[in-house]
Amino acid sequence: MVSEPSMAVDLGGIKMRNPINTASGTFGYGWQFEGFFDVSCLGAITTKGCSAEPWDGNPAPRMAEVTSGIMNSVGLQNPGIRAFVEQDGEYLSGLRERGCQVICQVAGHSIDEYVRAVELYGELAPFASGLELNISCPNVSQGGAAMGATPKAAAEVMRAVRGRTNLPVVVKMAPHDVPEIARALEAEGADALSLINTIPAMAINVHTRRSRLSRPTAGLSGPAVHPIAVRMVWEAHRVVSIPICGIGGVTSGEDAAELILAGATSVSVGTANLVDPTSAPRILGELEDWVREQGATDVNELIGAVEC
Amino acid sequence: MVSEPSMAVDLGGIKMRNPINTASGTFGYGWQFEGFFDVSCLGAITTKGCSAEPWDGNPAPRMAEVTSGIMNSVGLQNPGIRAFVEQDGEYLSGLRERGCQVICQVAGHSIDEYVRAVELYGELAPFASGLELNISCPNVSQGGAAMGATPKAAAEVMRAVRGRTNLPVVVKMAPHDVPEIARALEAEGADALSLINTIPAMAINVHTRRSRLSRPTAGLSGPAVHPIAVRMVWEAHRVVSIPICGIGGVTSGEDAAELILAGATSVSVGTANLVDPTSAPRILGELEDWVREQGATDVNELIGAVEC
Amino acid sequence: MVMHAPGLAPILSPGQFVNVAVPGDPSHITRIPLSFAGTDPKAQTIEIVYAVVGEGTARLSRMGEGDASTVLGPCGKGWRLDDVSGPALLVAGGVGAPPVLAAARGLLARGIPFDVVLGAQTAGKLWGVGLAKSLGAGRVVVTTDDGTAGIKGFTTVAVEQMQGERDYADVLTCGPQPMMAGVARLALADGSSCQVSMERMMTCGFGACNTCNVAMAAGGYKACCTDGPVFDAREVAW
Amino acid sequence: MVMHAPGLAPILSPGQFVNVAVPGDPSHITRIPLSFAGTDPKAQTIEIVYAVVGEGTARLSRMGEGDASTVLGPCGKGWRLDDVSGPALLVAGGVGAPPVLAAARGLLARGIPFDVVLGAQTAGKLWGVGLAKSLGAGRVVVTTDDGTAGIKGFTTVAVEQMQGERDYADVLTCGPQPMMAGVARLALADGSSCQVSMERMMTCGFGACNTCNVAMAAGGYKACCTDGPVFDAREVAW
Ligand SMILES: Cc1cc2nc3c(=O)[nH]c(=O)nc-3n(C[C@H](O)[C@H](O)[C@H](O)COP(=O)(O)OP(=O)(O)OC[C@H]3O[C@@H](n4cnc5c(N)ncnc54)[C@H](O)[C@@H]3O)c2cc1C
Ligand SMILES: Cc1cc2nc3c(=O)[nH]c(=O)nc-3n(C[C@H](O)[C@H](O)[C@H](O)COP(=O)(O)OP(=O)(O)OC[C@H]3O[C@@H](n4cnc5c(N)ncnc54)[C@H](O)[C@@H]3O)c2cc1C
Ligand SMILES: Cc1cc2nc3c(=O)[nH]c(=O)nc-3n(C[C@H](O)[C@H](O)[C@H](O)COP(=O)(O)O)c2cc1C
Ligand SMILES: Cc1cc2nc3c(=O)[nH]c(=O)nc-3n(C[C@H](O)[C@H](O)[C@H](O)COP(=O)(O)O)c2cc1C
Ligand code: FES
Ligand code: FES
Repeated sequence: MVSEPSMAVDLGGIKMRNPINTASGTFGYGWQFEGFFDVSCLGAITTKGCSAEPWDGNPAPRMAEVTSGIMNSVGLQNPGIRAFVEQDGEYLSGLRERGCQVICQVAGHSIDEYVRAVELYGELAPFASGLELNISCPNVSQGGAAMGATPKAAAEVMRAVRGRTNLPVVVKMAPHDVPEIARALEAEGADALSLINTIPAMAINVHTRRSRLSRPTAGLSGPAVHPIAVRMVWEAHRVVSIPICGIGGVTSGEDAAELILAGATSVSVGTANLVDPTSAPRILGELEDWVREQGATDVNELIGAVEC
Repeated sequence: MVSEPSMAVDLGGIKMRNPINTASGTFGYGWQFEGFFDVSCLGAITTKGCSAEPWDGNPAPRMAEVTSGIMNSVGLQNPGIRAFVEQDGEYLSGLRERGCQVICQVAGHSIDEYVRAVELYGELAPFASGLELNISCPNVSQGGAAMGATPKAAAEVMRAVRGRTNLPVVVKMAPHDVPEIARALEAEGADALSLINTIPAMAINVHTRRSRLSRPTAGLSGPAVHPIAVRMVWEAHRVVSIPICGIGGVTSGEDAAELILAGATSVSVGTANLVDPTSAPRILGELEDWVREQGATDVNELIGAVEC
Repeated sequence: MVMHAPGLAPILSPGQFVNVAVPGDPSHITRIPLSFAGTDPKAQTIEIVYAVVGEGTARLSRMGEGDASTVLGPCGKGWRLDDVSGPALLVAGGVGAPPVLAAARGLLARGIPFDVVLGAQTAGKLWGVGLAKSLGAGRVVVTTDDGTAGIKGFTTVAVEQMQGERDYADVLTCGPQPMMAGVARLALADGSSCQVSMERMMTCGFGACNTCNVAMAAGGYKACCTDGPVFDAREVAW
Repeated sequence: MVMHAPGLAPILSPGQFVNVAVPGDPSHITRIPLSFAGTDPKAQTIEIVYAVVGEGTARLSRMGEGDASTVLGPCGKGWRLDDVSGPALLVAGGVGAPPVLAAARGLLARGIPFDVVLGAQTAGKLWGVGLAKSLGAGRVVVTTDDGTAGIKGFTTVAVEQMQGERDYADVLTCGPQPMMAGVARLALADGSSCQVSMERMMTCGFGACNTCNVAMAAGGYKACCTDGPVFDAREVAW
């Protein structure tokens, strides 16, 4: 008999008991899933993006279904960090004690807002194992481009927050110009990268000639984006040495395994949580089976292990 | 009774009897489909990319199926323009006489090769109604980036070929930085744009830990990319005034209608041809039904008619 | 459609909904939120009435006896029937009928008198007239947009007439948003309380994704799936 | 599996294939290329033997009597049986058996003598032994990788033995590429002609996409679906 493989990974200082994380915005603040499974079995959860002040988000409709995916334009609706901590802090502290890491996502419209949010988390959220800087939400800005759309802009945000927290900072990247932006973020001291965020897309109701969402474009996620996500994780892994959290269309252990082989240290389950709330623990189990099947004693042996 | 709507469109000087075109590389050289339907019912066909000299393309396997799409790394295998014209010229001349426009795709590795190819077409291919400059194939270059990956590089290719032909030149764009590259191409005299080419993606066999194709990455096409294509056509349409040929995951008349509403003058059917060779005429029929349903007397009224 | 859902049937309350995965096409990944008209706790079944409007409901309609799937529920907060003093006016448009008749069942159990308005585009799409009567509605008034049954016109026409004839303490409504907006306006103008059951595009159905937002009169949004689908009409920004 | 395909059955020739759409999962868009073991022109049916290796063939295995789909064919160029003078050695590995036995049928019709080698991983995966005999094979030799039936080892072991016992003018083979490479080497060394039926990932099956390339010894590629699937072993870059 082979002994159980070790599944623990280190995402830039966030020590996860296993590689399975949840994608921000698809897992609420965690407790929504406790009725479905014991959330603490996961390596980490990433909470919905919060900003210093509350945000309303976008009008309805915020979701449209497309082939093998969905599009969303939630627009980072959130109650603000203060209210978030009041409502969910106790649950999240407990979750952390149960051994699951808690990554809190930081949202902002401007460098100043990011800095304030990072500081607020530092002040109010002792349960946070790390912060995820969302510089890539396609649904918030006026012009359509996210704060971190260029290497220069991404670097600026990272530089501004780097001095303000001792927590590990993961940066959530947009699905474009991955190598350039990844390098810029590493240079500014990012502890880890997470990618991909949703891909800007458009769905038109051809009868009414209007967007099927309240905004012209919205973010595509789900199985349709998976092969693109695998490519982007691979691109990032080739140019940086900080760890990567792979995200995009993961619905099975094999999908997670692909991201790990492409270079991901951890893998977040996103849209799949919404469709089947027990997806994350199922995927974790399938991933363990695969690690065993590969004859590895430690999942870390498989990170970036694709042969090209 | 309403009279039949007019379906004729003008793609930068290529006068099509209807908006349905075929995507290069997914329709062979046309005659492969004659056994399935009367190809001349289409507005145009775009032939497989050819270069001045023959190219071998990439080793097998060149195709992998992924969720709601396929990935390919054909790598522009082609017999060279001279052999192409010898083999297929007669058929294509006949097709043009039957009222279907013939767009010949130009492939190249360098500006010089593009220029030579454009000149060879001019010399040898009187049946060509226009040329499509493929500056976006993800499967040919060494480094991974296509010839037209930046606005500057794209503009250079366009500038170099512009003086060498009087035929309408359509430029096939990669699925990134669309507004910037579209503007640059228009400025250099492109007659039309076609987008999108396949999206670079990666699929790994998690048992063997190898790419499922002969190269690490390959191009994603099919229904999975459709909402991304609609967004990109819309982005291009907002910044240029030359016509656009919309391409990406079209499998129904509604898919084609979405691209037209987003700003496409014509629509190419791609992967769908390979899965069901009668797709293109079916889509044409469904598109006509939609134009009628919309109460339009001319399909041109609907181009870019999405209300945002 | 009758669905066997052991465990779920006894705990569903009127106005709640279930989120149903319809098998057969993995390229459609989302579930379909559906209300129910009634439950049979003994047989452990749920009765669902739905309209085929797109691909998912079309697939649902092709499911046959014995076909299995998964369902999430109970979802949402149902009608606040304990706040209803009666007499109540229940107004349904289209596929709003099932949750409205589920409310009727609850009022019947509580001994609260009620009338029902059932609207549809056309006679063939009407559902629940007999059921409404059998649940003890004082009056059942029908409207159709095309006049093929009952009053020709929208449900609001019937509501205005009936308000002239009886004093309703409470109005409960479910249907297309413009209809509910009209009914709510009439109800509030008449001094009735008004509960509305809202419909939104939903992804999860259990409060995890923020895609089912309902704009509030006081500003901001609430989640249709967990704060609703039933809201006080005064809360909602129409 | 027996497929009713009016019009197609009478015109299929041995070694050609059909490209089958398997319904039930629109998130898988490609067809499955499948050879056939035999056709019944009267009943207008095609007999297909396949292995479940992935999602598509699994779905195929769940299709029942009366389920319908679409099929493209005839695809490709089959065995060049008119070039076979005999005696011929037919060598099949795994699901290479159906096209090889289709060739046997053709040789029987032409009165050309032949022997057959059928290889499989294990006894349970063997198919066609009885059929090969009934089609008039002089000898039918079986090999399995695990020795559960016939000779333990690859088909090449059997081929070498048989070459020592009989002079084969022609060798026809279909199976995994490494096996065919080995068989082709032995055949050509022995002075036989050798036809190989190649397998490739295919998208269209009718020459439109260039995804099914087979590398040629002379450089460049040919299309497996239209230039093949049967090639002269000397043409192929192994
Ligand atoms: C709480 C709740 C309860 C519901 N109860 C019932 C019920 O009892 N019976 C019933 O027939 N329907 C009910 N619906 C509506 C039902 O969920 C949709 O009709 C269904 O999801 C459509 O799926 P589809 O795949 O067939 O259509 P699609 O192809 O997804 O869409 C077809 C059309 O319907 C619209 N649509 C789809 N889903 C929704 C939605 N959730 N809200 C608003 N518009 C939508 C789309 O915008 C599109 O125009 C309910 C919805 C909610 C939110
Ligand atoms: C001309 C031709 C004739 C064939 N005849 C038969 C036959 O008579 N009986 C039979 O069982 N099979 C036959 N095959 C193989 C059959 O097409 C594949 O097994 C099938 O497509 C696998 O589909 P899937 O969705 O089940 O597997 P997938 O999930 O797509 O793949 C499972 C595994 O099989 C491999 N694979 C899939 N398709 C092919 C292919 N076309 N070539 C090589 N490897 C592939 C994949 O790389 C993967 O490792 C033939 C193939 C060709 C090209
Ligand atoms: C409804 C919804 C809301 C989301 N909200 C956020 C968010 O607040 N912050 C963020 O960085 N990403 C957000 N995302 C993107 C996901 O975190 C993830 O990057 C993306 O969906 C791709 O993964 P998937 O295909 O597994 O869903 C959201 C996605 C969805 C579907
Ligand atoms: C097998 C295959 C071969 C292709 N070859 C070419 C090509 O030679 N030149 C080109 O510009 N695009 C090529 N493409 C891309 C298509 O023309 C098209 O841009 C893309 O597939 C998106 O459209 P679709 O989703 O409808 O297939 C190819 C696509 C496929 C699937
Ligand atoms: S549908 Fe997910 S929060 Fe309501
Ligand atoms: S499968 Fe398309 S050319 Fe062979």
